[in-house]
Amino acid sequence: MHNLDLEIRSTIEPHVLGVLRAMVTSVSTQAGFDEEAVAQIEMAVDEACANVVRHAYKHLGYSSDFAGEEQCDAALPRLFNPQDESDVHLTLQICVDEEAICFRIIDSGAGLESHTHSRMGVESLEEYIEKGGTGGLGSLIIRNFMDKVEYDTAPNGGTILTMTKYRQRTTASST
Amino acid sequence: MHNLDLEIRSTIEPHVLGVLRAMVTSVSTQAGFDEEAVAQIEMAVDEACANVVRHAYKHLGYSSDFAGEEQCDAALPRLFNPQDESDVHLTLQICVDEEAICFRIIDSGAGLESHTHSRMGVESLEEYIEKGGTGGLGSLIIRNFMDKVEYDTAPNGGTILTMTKYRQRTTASST
Amino acid sequence: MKNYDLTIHPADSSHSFRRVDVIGCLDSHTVVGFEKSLHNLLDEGVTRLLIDLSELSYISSAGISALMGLTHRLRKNNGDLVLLKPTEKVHRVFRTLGFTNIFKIVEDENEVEASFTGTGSES
Amino acid sequence: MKNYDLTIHPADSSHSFRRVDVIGCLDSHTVVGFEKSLHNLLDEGVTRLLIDLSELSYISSAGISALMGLTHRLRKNNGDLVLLKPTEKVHRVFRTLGFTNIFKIVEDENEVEASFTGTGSES
Ligand SMILES: Nc1ncnc2c1ncn2[C@@H]1O[C@H](COP(=O)(O)OP(=O)(O)O)[C@@H](O)[C@H]1O
Ligand SMILES: Nc1ncnc2c1ncn2[C@@H]1O[C@H](COP(=O)(O)OP(=O)(O)O)[C@@H](O)[C@H]1O
Repeated sequence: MHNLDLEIRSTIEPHVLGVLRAMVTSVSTQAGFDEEAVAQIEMAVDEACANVVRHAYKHLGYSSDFAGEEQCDAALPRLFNPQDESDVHLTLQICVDEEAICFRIIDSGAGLESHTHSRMGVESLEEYIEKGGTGGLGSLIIRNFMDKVEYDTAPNGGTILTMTKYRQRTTASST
Repeated sequence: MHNLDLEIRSTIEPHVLGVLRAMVTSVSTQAGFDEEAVAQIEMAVDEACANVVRHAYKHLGYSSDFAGEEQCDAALPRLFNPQDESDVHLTLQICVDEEAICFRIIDSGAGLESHTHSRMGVESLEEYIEKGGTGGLGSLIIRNFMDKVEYDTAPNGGTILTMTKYRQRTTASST
Repeated sequence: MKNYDLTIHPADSSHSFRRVDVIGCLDSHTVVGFEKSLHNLLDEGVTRLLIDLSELSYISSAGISALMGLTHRLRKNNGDLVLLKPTEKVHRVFRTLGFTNIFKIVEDENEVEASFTGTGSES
Repeated sequence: MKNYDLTIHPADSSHSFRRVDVIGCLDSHTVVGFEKSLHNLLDEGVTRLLIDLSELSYISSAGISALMGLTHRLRKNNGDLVLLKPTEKVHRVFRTLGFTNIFKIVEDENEVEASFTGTGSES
């Protein structure tokens, strides 16, 4: 595949994670990445999108973590409802070119706490286990499976996560 | 699945059709449509998107019909290139609610010729065969497989195709 | 998960038809290469063509129109096109749209030879 | 193409462990129901748990953390968690991240009984 740019904007809904995975898998495969790389890309992007669904809008009460599905949905803003111009959504941008595939995951949520900004999640499997094996694995997966990872704060205070996987380079490998 | 709204904007690239099908199949399945309905939705949306790729920007020279892939791509504008703010792309909106799944396919292309506007493609398989079996089948498929289909002209002159499939109603069935 | 692939089997004197397998998706993009390859084959003089659809996971109107074009051209030359074992998904599309009355579809490989009724004969 | 399904097999006196099959995707969404169901099972007194992963097509960090939580809780009660035949895709994730050193993974159903080494015994 030659160049392809895609942008997906979606409401915050837990089911969207499966939909985005289907899309990301299809783009990466058509971009020519092999099965193992595609699985790594799928997982890294899923972790990033899950973080938006779970963490970014917690302060507004939208989180699959502490709301039953029904309660949660009742209050969800719609993307295409002109009466509802709130900015609660997830944007995923995908760029494919000759060298790499690049993903940008954007939310307009609460943003990262300043200490997580410089050092997201856990640094290693050992740290993950030491801390009881409960959190921070998502960031570790993102850093392990992608070649370049960058967190930024959006002008509106939300989070922008940019991650790139190059065509040639290999990251964490199972062999 | 409860309510979900998605919007996908993409550059005009033939490979995007497969990516959009993967996404549409995943959304429709998660929305609870059965296998046959999902296949019909996949096909109807694919036909609409293929029409954008093939017809909408023909006047600008972007068409998988008459350009070799390389020539075609060389000139393609990028979605995320700030230097390239031309409006050559495809937008697919997806809305899921309790009653239906609704798709809106939007381009900013040349628009439909006025005579096709009122009567797209062929009316029946018989007409398709009479005309030599070459064109118009896409519109027939869209009308057969979706419950409600509407073509509009966008303010910028492009085409807006809105199509809906209801959860209960059955359209063309194979039995 | 290959998106599209076409295998053209070499001519085989044990049967009267030429066989190709099409794998993956036949959409308005991949159909371009598909049509080119198959019309080249017809240019070589093939009049009886068998297309194995058992691994075709998707077909769009462009793919159906390509099969229509091949059917027309082959029948004009007293040959024919036979489609072998389409997947349930593709078969259902043919059925729903009425193409089962137009295309010759065979489920059993042993019935392929008998299903070619035209007079054209080649390997 | 079901997205997620969990089958909890009834207790069976012919072996010392309880078996569940998880099908589809274990992501940060579906993991919520998965954790609830399995911790309920542990509340009932199950200390040896076999999870069949042969039809698990995807696992995210949330799914892995859920398996970690079950492992901790079971081992604390002298029981254990055994994972049966993960798909190559899921197995590769475990391997790449180092979880093959933590989870007990068994490829052969006949070796499941022997792989439970704790003292807890129940059906
Ligand atoms: N988009 C986001 N918006 C706000 N906070 C975030 C976002 N992404 C990650 N975080 C924060 O970073 C932390 C680490 O994330 P992660 O490594 O995925 O582990 P986990 O989600 O299991 O806590 C989260 O707990 C959350 O506080
Ligand atoms: N988005 C669009 N922009 C411009 N023209 C379009 C668009 N969609 C469809 N058309 C026109 O409508 C005609 C009928 O389309 P269709 O039924 O899909 O058949 P086909 O694409 O095989 O011609 C096309 O030939 C084209 O001229």
